[in-house]
Amino acid sequence: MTTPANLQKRIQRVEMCDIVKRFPGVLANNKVCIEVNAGEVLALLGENGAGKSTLMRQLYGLYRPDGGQILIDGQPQVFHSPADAIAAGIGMIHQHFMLVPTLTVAQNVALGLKSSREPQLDLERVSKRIQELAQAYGLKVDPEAYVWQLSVGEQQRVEIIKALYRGASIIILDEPTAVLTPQEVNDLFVTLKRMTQEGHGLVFISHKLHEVMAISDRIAVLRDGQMIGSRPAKGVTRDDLVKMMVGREVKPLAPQPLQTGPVCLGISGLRAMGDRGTEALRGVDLEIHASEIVGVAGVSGNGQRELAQCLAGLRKNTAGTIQLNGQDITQASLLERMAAGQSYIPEERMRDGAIREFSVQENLFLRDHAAPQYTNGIFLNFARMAARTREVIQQYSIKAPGGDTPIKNLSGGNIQKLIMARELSRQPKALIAAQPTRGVDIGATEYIHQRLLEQRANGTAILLISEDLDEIRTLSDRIAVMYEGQIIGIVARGEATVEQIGLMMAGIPLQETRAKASA
Amino acid sequence: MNELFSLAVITGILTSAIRLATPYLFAAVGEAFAQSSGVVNLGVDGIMLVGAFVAFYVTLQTGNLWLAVLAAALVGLLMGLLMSLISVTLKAEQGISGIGLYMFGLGLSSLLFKLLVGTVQTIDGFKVIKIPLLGDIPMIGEIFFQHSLPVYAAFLLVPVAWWFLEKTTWGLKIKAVGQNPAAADSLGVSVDKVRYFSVCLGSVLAGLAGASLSTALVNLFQENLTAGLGFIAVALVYFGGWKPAGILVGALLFSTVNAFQLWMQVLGVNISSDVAVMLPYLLTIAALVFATNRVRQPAALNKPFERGEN
Amino acid sequence: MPPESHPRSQKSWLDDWKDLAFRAALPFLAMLAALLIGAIVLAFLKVNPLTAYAAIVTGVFGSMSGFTQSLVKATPLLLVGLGICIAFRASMINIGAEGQIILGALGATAWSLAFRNWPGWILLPTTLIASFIAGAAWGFVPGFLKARFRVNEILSTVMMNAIALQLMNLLIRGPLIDQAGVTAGTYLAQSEKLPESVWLTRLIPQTLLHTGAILAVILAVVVYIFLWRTTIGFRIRAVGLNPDASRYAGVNVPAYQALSLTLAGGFAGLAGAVEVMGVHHRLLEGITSGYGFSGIVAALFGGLHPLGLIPASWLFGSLLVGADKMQRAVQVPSALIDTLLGLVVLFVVGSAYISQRWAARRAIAVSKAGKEAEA
Amino acid sequence: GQAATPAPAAKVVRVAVVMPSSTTDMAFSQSMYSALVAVQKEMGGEAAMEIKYSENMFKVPDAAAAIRDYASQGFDIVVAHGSQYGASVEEIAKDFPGTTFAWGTDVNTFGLPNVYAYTAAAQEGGYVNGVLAAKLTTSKQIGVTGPVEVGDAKTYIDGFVQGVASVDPSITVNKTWTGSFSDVALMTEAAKTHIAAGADVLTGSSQSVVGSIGAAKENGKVLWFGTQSEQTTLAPELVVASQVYDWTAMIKEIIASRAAGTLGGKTYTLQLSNDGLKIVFNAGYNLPADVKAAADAAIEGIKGGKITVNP
Ligand SMILES: Nc1ncnc2c1ncn2[C@@H]1O[C@H](COP(=O)(O)OP(=O)(O)OP(=O)(O)O)[C@@H](O)[C@H]1O
Ligand SMILES: Nc1ncnc2c1ncn2[C@@H]1O[C@H](COP(=O)(O)OP(=O)(O)OP(=O)(O)O)[C@@H](O)[C@H]1O
Ligand SMILES: [Mg+2]
Ligand SMILES: [Mg+2]
Repeated sequence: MTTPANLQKRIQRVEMCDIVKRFPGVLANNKVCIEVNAGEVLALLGENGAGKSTLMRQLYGLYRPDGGQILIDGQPQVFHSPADAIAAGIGMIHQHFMLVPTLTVAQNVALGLKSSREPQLDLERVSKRIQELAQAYGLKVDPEAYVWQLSVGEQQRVEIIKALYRGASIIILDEPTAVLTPQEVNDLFVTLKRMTQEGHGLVFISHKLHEVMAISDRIAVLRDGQMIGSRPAKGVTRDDLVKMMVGREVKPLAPQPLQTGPVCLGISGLRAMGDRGTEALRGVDLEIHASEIVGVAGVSGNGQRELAQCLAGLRKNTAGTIQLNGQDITQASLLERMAAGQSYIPEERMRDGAIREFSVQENLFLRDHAAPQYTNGIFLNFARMAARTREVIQQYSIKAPGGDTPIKNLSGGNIQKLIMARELSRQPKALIAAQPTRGVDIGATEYIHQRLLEQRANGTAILLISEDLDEIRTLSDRIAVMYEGQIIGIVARGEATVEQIGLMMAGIPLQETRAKASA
Repeated sequence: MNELFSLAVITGILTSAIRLATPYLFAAVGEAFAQSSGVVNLGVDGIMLVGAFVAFYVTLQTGNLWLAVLAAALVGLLMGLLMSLISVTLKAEQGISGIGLYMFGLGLSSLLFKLLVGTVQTIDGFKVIKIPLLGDIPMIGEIFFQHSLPVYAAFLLVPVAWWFLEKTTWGLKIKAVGQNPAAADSLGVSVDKVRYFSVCLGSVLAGLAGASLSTALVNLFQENLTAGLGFIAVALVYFGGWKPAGILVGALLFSTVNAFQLWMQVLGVNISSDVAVMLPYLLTIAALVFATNRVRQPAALNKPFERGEN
Repeated sequence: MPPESHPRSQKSWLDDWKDLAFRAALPFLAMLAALLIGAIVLAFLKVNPLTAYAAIVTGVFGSMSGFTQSLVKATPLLLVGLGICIAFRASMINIGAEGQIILGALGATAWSLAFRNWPGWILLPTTLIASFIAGAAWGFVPGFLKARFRVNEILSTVMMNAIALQLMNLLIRGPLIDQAGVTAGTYLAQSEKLPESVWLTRLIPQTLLHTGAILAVILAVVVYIFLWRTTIGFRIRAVGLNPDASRYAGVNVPAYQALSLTLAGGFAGLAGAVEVMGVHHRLLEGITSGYGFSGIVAALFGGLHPLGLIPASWLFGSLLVGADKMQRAVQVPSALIDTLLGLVVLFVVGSAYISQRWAARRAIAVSKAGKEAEA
Repeated sequence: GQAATPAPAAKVVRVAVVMPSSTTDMAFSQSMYSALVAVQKEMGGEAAMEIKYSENMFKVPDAAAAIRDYASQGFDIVVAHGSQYGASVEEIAKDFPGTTFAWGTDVNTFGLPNVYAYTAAAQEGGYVNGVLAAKLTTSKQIGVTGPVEVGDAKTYIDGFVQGVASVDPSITVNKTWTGSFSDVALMTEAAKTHIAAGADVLTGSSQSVVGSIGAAKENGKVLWFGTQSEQTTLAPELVVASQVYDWTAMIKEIIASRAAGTLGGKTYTLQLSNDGLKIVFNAGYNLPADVKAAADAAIEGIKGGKITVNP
């Protein structure tokens, strides 16, 4: 714990040459070459399953390449484990955070490092150093806090500090923005800029093209495990990138205004406790009409998650009511809500939405397996289920070898499609969609958006919770902004600018902003 | 019945309880190490048996108790290595490999006893050491300060284990590996190495638990000497919420009730001996039901780790 | 997904066959490895290992009595294993089969003696049901404690075993004691003989093989259908694999966890019943014969699959019988048997990973070969 | 019964024994195994008598398999040394009418001509031990430890209590049962509890009592009375006497009657009067003469029928 980051030798240049990596049945990387230099940001683009994470995991020593070479400042390297990569000056912020929730920030940072008072831990010293780094790079964290208490953005800052603390000079960020709010993305970018100024080289993976264009110096695109090409970021347009990634054009959607129907989902005075023992919802009032998409925006941790869970029936509310088409469902169980015509796309698809080891078919019937048309008494009617599964796979173009494939072999985007298919094929009256395109590539995102709009046209009332403000602004008829467990304001499509929404997310009501502007 | 609450009897009960808790403490604290790193070792009882035999045999042959303890620790280590090989390197279902290890230990200890010793014999084990001054305090002295060395060692183990788990870099690694092995791995901590270490440390303590039985508590060896004690020790780890202090409470509760029921029988309290023997088990379950804060188990408990999974 | 993602199309039937053969043979290889170590110990004991191991084989296959004995042992192993399997599918580790067997045996004994005058066609099935319920009740307690109070089931089932044992001690020397023993002054800890109407029919004269074996096999099929073809089984498996997703799908997770332990107890209870009704015809000390533990091992050998359990429990039963036979044939201490069985279990569970790795490596090799052929 | 030494037969007598615990348990199983070995020695070693054993057969179906197996291998005499084997013997004996089965401890031959039953009147030795214990206790407190109150453990203790009462009814005999045949640690603690409560004499039965003896030994002043096997070696200074089951006479008689054509149908009871039960005094313990005399009187009284001990 004694070597400060800036004392370590700086890496000038990392090259990966002709990298080949195989998994059973998959050639994940096929002779891929990239290079990263000190002081620059290399963006890595590609659809889900293109091989981006795999490539980077090899650079971080998590996988051994089946072929090819890794060179650091021209010297060939063999990484047997992350320990080797860390020692060589590589750091990685993983797609799924690598933190121990039951430990404090300082403990997470100190993990695996020699202590100055070996064998005893010296957490005071670690905390001090964390604070120094935080200062230097603009990363606000409390070293004494437990990780489980932190918001996603804070957790990410801890991840970055972990890498910096270990003196990483080349840092890989695998989809760092997928879980961040726009404000947090801005903060992150400030930090990243500062890091490049300090001489760090960064690899940045994202599915959000405007971010890529905003932060990177060079852009490399992977498709099906192969390098399609790499070019300077200057002058590249979104369409160029999309074409390289997907091989066809993907145009942003422009939903047509629709005549909305009567109120479908009515929420009034809703209060609920959060996991950390504080009140997460403090009186939410919201009405969603048939054929309407209401987007919920907000900095994560302001009650969006709890709102979705309350509506779905997974969290008990302490006060208030929820009505579905005039029927009070406040006390209804999950199954009763489902029967009343409500569907739910959960935020954490692999944890709550699907069972990895179950097949496509089993996951498709996770909620409806007991429906009368698919059962004879207590027995499952496999013939009917299989037929329906084939239909759905086709209809939703889910890329899977067959209905009996375990979904752990599907890509994230396809799993998301599967969950969509399950929830939409019920023809719901109301749909709660939480982060439906998080971490999903452009093609699949477009597809999911189309489906949501189709559903809206069919008369469904949709509550869309997302941290992607573009998504919210594109799809929503109205946008509700949440702040500290309450809805601070609702604006119709086009009624407010991004900046105004951003201010609302920070707790400043629209009227105040407008008053200030007119003053 | 009134007799049961006389000072002498209470002293007796507590003295017994301290003694009885000894092997549970060694074994359960050891198991807590293994489990904190994510490995359930159900083979504790088997390791204890081999440890107990080896300590007994070495004492019988050499009369050197220290050599005996060392030997017990060593065979504990060997069996820990076997367990680690199967459940860490070969990633076997831990519950089953533990039961395999138990059967192996049960068989091996009996076999060796048959071949090398033959009939039951007693040995001169650790003598009671009365701690000067403290040992003379009425009641307290008798309860706490007139025991043999392994008994003291078992109780000393509790704060040491706490210190190790909470205050050292190794303890941090163990807990991290048990909670989120992928995270530890990504920081260059070798998950396998930490698990080998924890399982082996636990097994060494299990070996010592066995030695404490055969060289301090009963001073002899007999086939299946532990009579399933190791399984109770595993249960106590859950009871204690993976914390040495919690285990201490559990072990003392269990052994106090056990001592209590023995005294009830001796004093002729009118209760069926079968019901009396049931008491410690019933109470342990009841205590858990009424314990208010239930600790979550290590998130990766019983889950073999392989890089690249999830 | 890259085009290589359908490896099967590139694999020849020969590869498939080799794959299967290797993976099926591996547990046996592991077993042989364990026996090899045993051979060294035997040689050390001045026993010819070949003679000893030949005795295992002839012990099981050399005579009708050995062969049927292996089936007699397989029966309770299969029944216990079925319960373990159900619980395991819900991610519940049931260490409590020992106690549940005892309760089942107690239930069968008490019920059939209490209603001994009932006609057999009604007494026999109700006795089985009584044993199932008694065992299930013993499984329900830890299940309920888990569901309601989050009490870890490993802890509670271990404790419940000890309690069951004492309960049996109490009853077998009290209300259930064989009065003949009291009269004769021997005070044996065993119950009176059960009414003959509940004795399970012996299938082959001069052997212990009884209809319980058939019942167990039928139940294995029933459990298979239950777990994979019914809504309840679907939910049990879902709860075991991902409780969060199950909760989200509307499943009452604690209830299904409790249910799985309850059913596990019921099947272990049946194992107790077939032992008293088919083998001993009375309740005696040591009725569980350790089946509560060896049933866990058998369940694992069977891949925690009800149908896999049928051969697995027979295999394990044969191993137990053969090992006993070896002990008699070459007069080695019986402890050697435990040692060997422990080694076999360790080696076989350890081998599963090797076979998994091997399959993965072959899959890569096969897809690589396919790719090259394409090019 | 009087045991006649069997006439030296040309044929080897083949005897197999199946027992629930180990041949070295210092208790029930060992008593039978030692007897067989003694008879074998007397008859002229392995040339005259073959012994095979299966130990630790606490699982009854395994024992049944072993019994059947030995019978089918043509053993002349199969000893099923455990009361829990009764049902198995009853069944198997019918299938092997030419084989002699001996089983105990029980009194039931099932009316079969090839089954001997045997039992031990453990209460008799218990009585004698009780008399000795009552004479030797100064604290007037005696402790009894055992696993479960069944079979000869119970009858022994019942006899012991009667013996104590016959000397001094004011002496208290406290009993503890640990519920387990193998939990030596708890047994040790039970004994320590008795000692802490003031007992200066202990006794008990079954293999786990070695734990109690250990506790007595550690204390150094508490006396011990054994049963089933001679337990002097475990604590040479403290064991006063042991009731020893001696099955040699019975075995010899079974072999002889078999040679004479009687395959079974009889019940043997080990008693003091037929020398099946022996009270073995520890030569190393300095027993006061008057106490020894009292014990001898009790033995004679039981033998002669003047004292009846109820099981
Ligand atoms: N551990 C693994 N075992 C087997 N196959 C794997 C493994 N990891 C990745 N793959 C395969 O390698 C391919 C590339 O995966 P990778 O995770 O690198 O994609 P990615 O570009 O990071 O996708 P995403 O944008 O969704 O994060 C996938 O199609 C997948 O099938
Ligand atoms: N053990 C594995 N076996 C087979 N495929 C795997 C394995 N681990 C990962 N994959 C595959 O690797 C690809 C990328 O995995 P990853 O975990 O990065 O998901 P993802 O598509 O990026 O979704 P998300 O970003 O939402 O987590 C997926 O296609 C996934 O199915
Ligand atoms: Mg990825
Ligand atoms: Mg992704």
